[in-house]
Amino acid sequence: MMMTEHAGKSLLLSYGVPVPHGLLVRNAAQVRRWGDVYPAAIKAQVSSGGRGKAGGVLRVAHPQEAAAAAQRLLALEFAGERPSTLLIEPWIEHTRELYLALTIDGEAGGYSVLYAPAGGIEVEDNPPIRYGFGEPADFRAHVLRDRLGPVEQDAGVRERVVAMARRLLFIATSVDATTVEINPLAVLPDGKLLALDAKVVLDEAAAFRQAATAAERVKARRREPRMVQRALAGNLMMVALDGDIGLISGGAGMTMAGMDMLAAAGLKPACFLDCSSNPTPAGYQLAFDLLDGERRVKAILVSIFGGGTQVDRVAKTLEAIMAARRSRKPVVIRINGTGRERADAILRDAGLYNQPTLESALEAMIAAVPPR
Amino acid sequence: MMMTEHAGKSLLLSYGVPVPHGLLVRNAAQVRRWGDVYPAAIKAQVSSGGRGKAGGVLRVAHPQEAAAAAQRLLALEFAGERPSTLLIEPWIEHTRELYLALTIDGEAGGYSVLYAPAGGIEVEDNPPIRYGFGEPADFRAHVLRDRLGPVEQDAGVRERVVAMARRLLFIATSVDATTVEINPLAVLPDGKLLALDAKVVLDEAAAFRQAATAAERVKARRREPRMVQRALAGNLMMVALDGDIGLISGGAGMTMAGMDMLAAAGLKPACFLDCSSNPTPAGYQLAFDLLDGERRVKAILVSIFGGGTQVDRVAKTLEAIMAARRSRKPVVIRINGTGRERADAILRDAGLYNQPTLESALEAMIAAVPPR
Amino acid sequence: MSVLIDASSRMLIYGIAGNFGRFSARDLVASGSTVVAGVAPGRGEAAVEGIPVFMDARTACRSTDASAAIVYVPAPAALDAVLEVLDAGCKVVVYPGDGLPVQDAIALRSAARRCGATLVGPNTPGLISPGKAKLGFMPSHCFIPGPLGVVSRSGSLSYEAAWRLTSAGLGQSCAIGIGGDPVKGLNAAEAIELLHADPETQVIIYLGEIGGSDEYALARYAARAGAKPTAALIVGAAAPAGKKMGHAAALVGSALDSQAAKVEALRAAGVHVADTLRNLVPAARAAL
Amino acid sequence: MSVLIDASSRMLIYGIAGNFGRFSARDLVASGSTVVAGVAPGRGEAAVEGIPVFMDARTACRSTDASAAIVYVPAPAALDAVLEVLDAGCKVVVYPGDGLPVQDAIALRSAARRCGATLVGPNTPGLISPGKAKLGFMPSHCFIPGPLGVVSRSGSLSYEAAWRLTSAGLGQSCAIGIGGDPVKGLNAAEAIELLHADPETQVIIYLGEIGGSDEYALARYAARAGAKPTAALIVGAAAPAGKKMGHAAALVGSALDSQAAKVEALRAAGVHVADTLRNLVPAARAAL
Repeated sequence: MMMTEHAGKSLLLSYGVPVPHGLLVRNAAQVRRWGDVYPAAIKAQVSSGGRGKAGGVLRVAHPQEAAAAAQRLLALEFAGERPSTLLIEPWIEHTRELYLALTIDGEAGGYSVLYAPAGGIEVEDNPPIRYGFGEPADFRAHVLRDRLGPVEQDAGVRERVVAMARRLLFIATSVDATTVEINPLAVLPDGKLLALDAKVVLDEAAAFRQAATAAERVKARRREPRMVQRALAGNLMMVALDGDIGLISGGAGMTMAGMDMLAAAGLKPACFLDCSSNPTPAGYQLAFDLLDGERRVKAILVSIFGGGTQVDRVAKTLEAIMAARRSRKPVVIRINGTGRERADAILRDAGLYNQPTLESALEAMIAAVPPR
Repeated sequence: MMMTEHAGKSLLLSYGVPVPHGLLVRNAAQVRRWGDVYPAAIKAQVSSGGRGKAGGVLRVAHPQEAAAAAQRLLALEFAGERPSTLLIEPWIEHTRELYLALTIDGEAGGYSVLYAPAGGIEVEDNPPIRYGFGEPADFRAHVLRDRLGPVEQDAGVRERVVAMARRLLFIATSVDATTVEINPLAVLPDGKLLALDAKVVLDEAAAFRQAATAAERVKARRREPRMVQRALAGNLMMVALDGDIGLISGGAGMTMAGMDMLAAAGLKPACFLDCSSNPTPAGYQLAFDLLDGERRVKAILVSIFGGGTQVDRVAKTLEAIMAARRSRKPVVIRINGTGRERADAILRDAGLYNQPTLESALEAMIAAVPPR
Repeated sequence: MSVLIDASSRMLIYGIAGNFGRFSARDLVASGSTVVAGVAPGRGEAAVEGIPVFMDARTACRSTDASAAIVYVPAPAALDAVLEVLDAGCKVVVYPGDGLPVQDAIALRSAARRCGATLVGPNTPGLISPGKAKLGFMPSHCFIPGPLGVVSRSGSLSYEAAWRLTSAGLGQSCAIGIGGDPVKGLNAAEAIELLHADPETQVIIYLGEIGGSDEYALARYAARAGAKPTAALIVGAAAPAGKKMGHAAALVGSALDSQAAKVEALRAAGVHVADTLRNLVPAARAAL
Repeated sequence: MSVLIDASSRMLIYGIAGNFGRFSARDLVASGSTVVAGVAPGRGEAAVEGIPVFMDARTACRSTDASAAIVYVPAPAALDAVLEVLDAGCKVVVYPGDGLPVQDAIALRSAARRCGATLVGPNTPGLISPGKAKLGFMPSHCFIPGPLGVVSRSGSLSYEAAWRLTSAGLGQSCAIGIGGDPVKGLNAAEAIELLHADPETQVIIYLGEIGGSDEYALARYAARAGAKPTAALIVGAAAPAGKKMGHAAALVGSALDSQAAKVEALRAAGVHVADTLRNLVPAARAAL
């Protein structure tokens, strides 16, 4: 869950990392409060990457230009998100732009430092060097310094980057962040470092001990489509897609496999909907309600292979849901796993058919809703 | 550096520890904003302990009583500090009061958990049990559970306390706190825990990476006497005392030893003033300025035994200060340590006398300012 | 010993008194695993499903010689519970829970290594050596003994895959759910090495997905001299970029995260790759 | 070997290129210590005061066989610098700086133990074995060889105390500044054990103060069978309660923190206690 630049910078600052002194505004009129420090940078505040390339950062030379820029930025969309705030900052003189990040690295089994001597958008051409050290106690400034040696000639910059990396690690563990990236990290004329941008990704799983993360999660959910908001509120994992086949599944891998099978059969999934985090009658009922209520969904495929989720219970739940259901959208069921034989019997007795394989389920679906 | 209860509770809450929903007010009139949840607790917000015993917490049954209590509390002093805010909270029904703290423990070489099954003020009669585990990675919930066994019979409470202790450790490392104490920690009728009070002590040394600590330090300094504020601003360690002999010293132990020697000789130190953190001409000049400017100071004893502080440099500084000084308060000098022979010569040439021992310096002081 | 567990493994269920713990106890006993102890701190029960229940893992292990554990506690309690079973001497520990903060996963991975133990998880159904032992909750009927060593990032997908393989007569030496989180107690590279060293495993079947870099560990393995034959299924072709697909690590952030890139890298390394479930059995047969 | 260092100790100064590092290099060389290397990351100097300077501790130790280090870096850099000299193989490390976050002190204490090394500090002038070696910046002229082992929480106070003892003809086997912080690399109990084990130490002199519990470690030692004779000076009688006296740990928070309580406990344990500097030499004589 990515924080906006301004939230990320505030966080960095609260741990002693220098950032420019900026002002957050909500509309073009508020730009006047910025006073008269020009040239200035005016930047769209959004929760996804790639903003710079998408024209989300503008340099303005005077108040009129700033107001116009603000109006322009507030009208843009970035990965589907309209910015609700803008950050204005002095345009800072600097001698170099570096790239520095602290992130999670599966191969290192923990944390990694990424560094590139040429930051900004140039970092895409010259990938950063990586120092994966695993657990925080295993971070070694001197090892990072050695790694920096071949790519960073300026010993003074090296020392400051090493100290900054240590700080980013402290921040990541304190706030449960999975990424703390500064790009660009400016070298000022006096040699000091200043974070010109900040990309902080919070670990949603830590919301139970990080109220700030819980609050960010609430904000992030509000940005989702209404259907997804309702799914998440009911503890179902949902990602909205633009197809017309509602997929009710369990487990991330099985849900993706179902999506892929639909796509390969020429059908288009309307969603990624993983009910394994709430495999209860209420959870499945919500799943049906959402898909039955969504106009573009033409049919529903229930595809569940349960281990801990006992599918005889799922069958009973489906029996009850189907009995009370008013929607006429076709439903194809294919469940397997723990309790499968009892599940077959339950569905059979309820007049429902449990497809033996995903392939047969897809055939039934194609029969019900032929692909265009 | 102790946070006020309200600041401490806000911190706990931001890490997911439940606290009562309270309101901070600055005067009796603002009590009205509390609405109508009575009975309520109204509590003086101060940065030192012992508030409860000093009558800083009152139970109020209705708005009039609350306003009167607010007026009374705002007029009180707690360890010399007048509260500038009060915290109003609902008076919470609970079945038990526990004591739980995470603190630094020199003997354990790290952190310690303290627990007592009877919290509140009763904890003073039945000292808490201690689980000292050292570094955070060595915290073991199961060891703490074992330690709790003999004193806490309720297994459900035990499990919740163990989980809470883990959380307090997380908080302590994330914010660089040296103590996170909850007393009382209430057990609610449903078995859940609620922090009815919070004493969080921040590690001042971590201000470089904790902006909140740096801000608290600024606030704490503002509560100091003007002379101490100036000393701290000049990077001198000072504690104001009520005597009349200004003591300019270096090193905590040597400064305390000088205070003790003064006291044993019937003289009263006006301060603890340790210049070792800024043993520069500017530092010593500030020390003289402060003591020369403080009316109750009648004479100054310079007592320095330098190791890293080269005393020949100190001697040169004293020469310059004494030459320019206008105050007529007697000054007795006794410096020793690295560069002592050159220091002797410098002082001699400047017409100043370097006392050979602290004892002879005290005799000279008694001659100049006889004890009453 | 098969991989990590076998018929001689003495197992402990931490959190046996909860609903899922009870279900799992029944299921494990029914699967033939030797469950010798349960742990339920703060509960008063003496036994669950005939399995003796202890107040802490150390007493449980001392009393029963348990040396493998599965831990059913919610994520906020996982760090402490897994440290407890590690301290008690368990050398194979499964933590199936999802929603574990990455920071805690990192701490547990390191703690397990310091103890000379193997942590499987988080976010995994556990592992099974068909016909010998199971330490997890995958549906046993999907698995039969055989020559395929299975590594999977996803629980449910591994059941479906195993059921297809089993239905086709292709049995498994072992199936390890390494889990869908970015930091794993046992990662893909390590799981593959275990299967490589296992004499009963002739072919390695890898079930992967978008995001993360575990699949590249398989590619590196497959390309090296002396590697066992490999087959793989990589799901997530239909997933849009920039969206997390359930698993914490299943997100296409960069080009290397995509299903297409992974399939290409694996094929280049000589892995028999299925792009959907439909092709899994043929790919496995090709590798055999 | 005397205590921790002796004439054969090969020393490294980390942070040698700063003002204090240069001063200390001169002072250590003048005191007769064998300083074989300096470290100054990010600096270009080849030598300081004739001592070869390296870019990192590992190279310095490999090139010079240094095994004892004193580290002059500000507190925010201390954690990394001390870890570096520990990793480089130094077995005695002094960190004199003050203002180190307690959390970092805890990490360093643990790291040193894992490396089988001894960390002295933070907030200490170091240690000296008069006539043999010094790893610190206490004024050498205050110390002469002799039978007293000195442990001190305060630097300046230890100079004054040593100067008095030396002036009275009472030499020292060793003087260890354990520092004034609550968490120490080497705490009072551990320093006392080192002196107890040192054949050249006949009497242990302890210089303590208000706050913390180190003094009670001395009381426990003095009360045990076979303890060497002990004398102590405890300062802070004139300090008010509730105020931090310079040192992070020098604060009277509870009754046990006070000078009076400590003096009483020490006397009860048989320690010869001086309540001011004036009585130090007589107390030391009484213990001899």
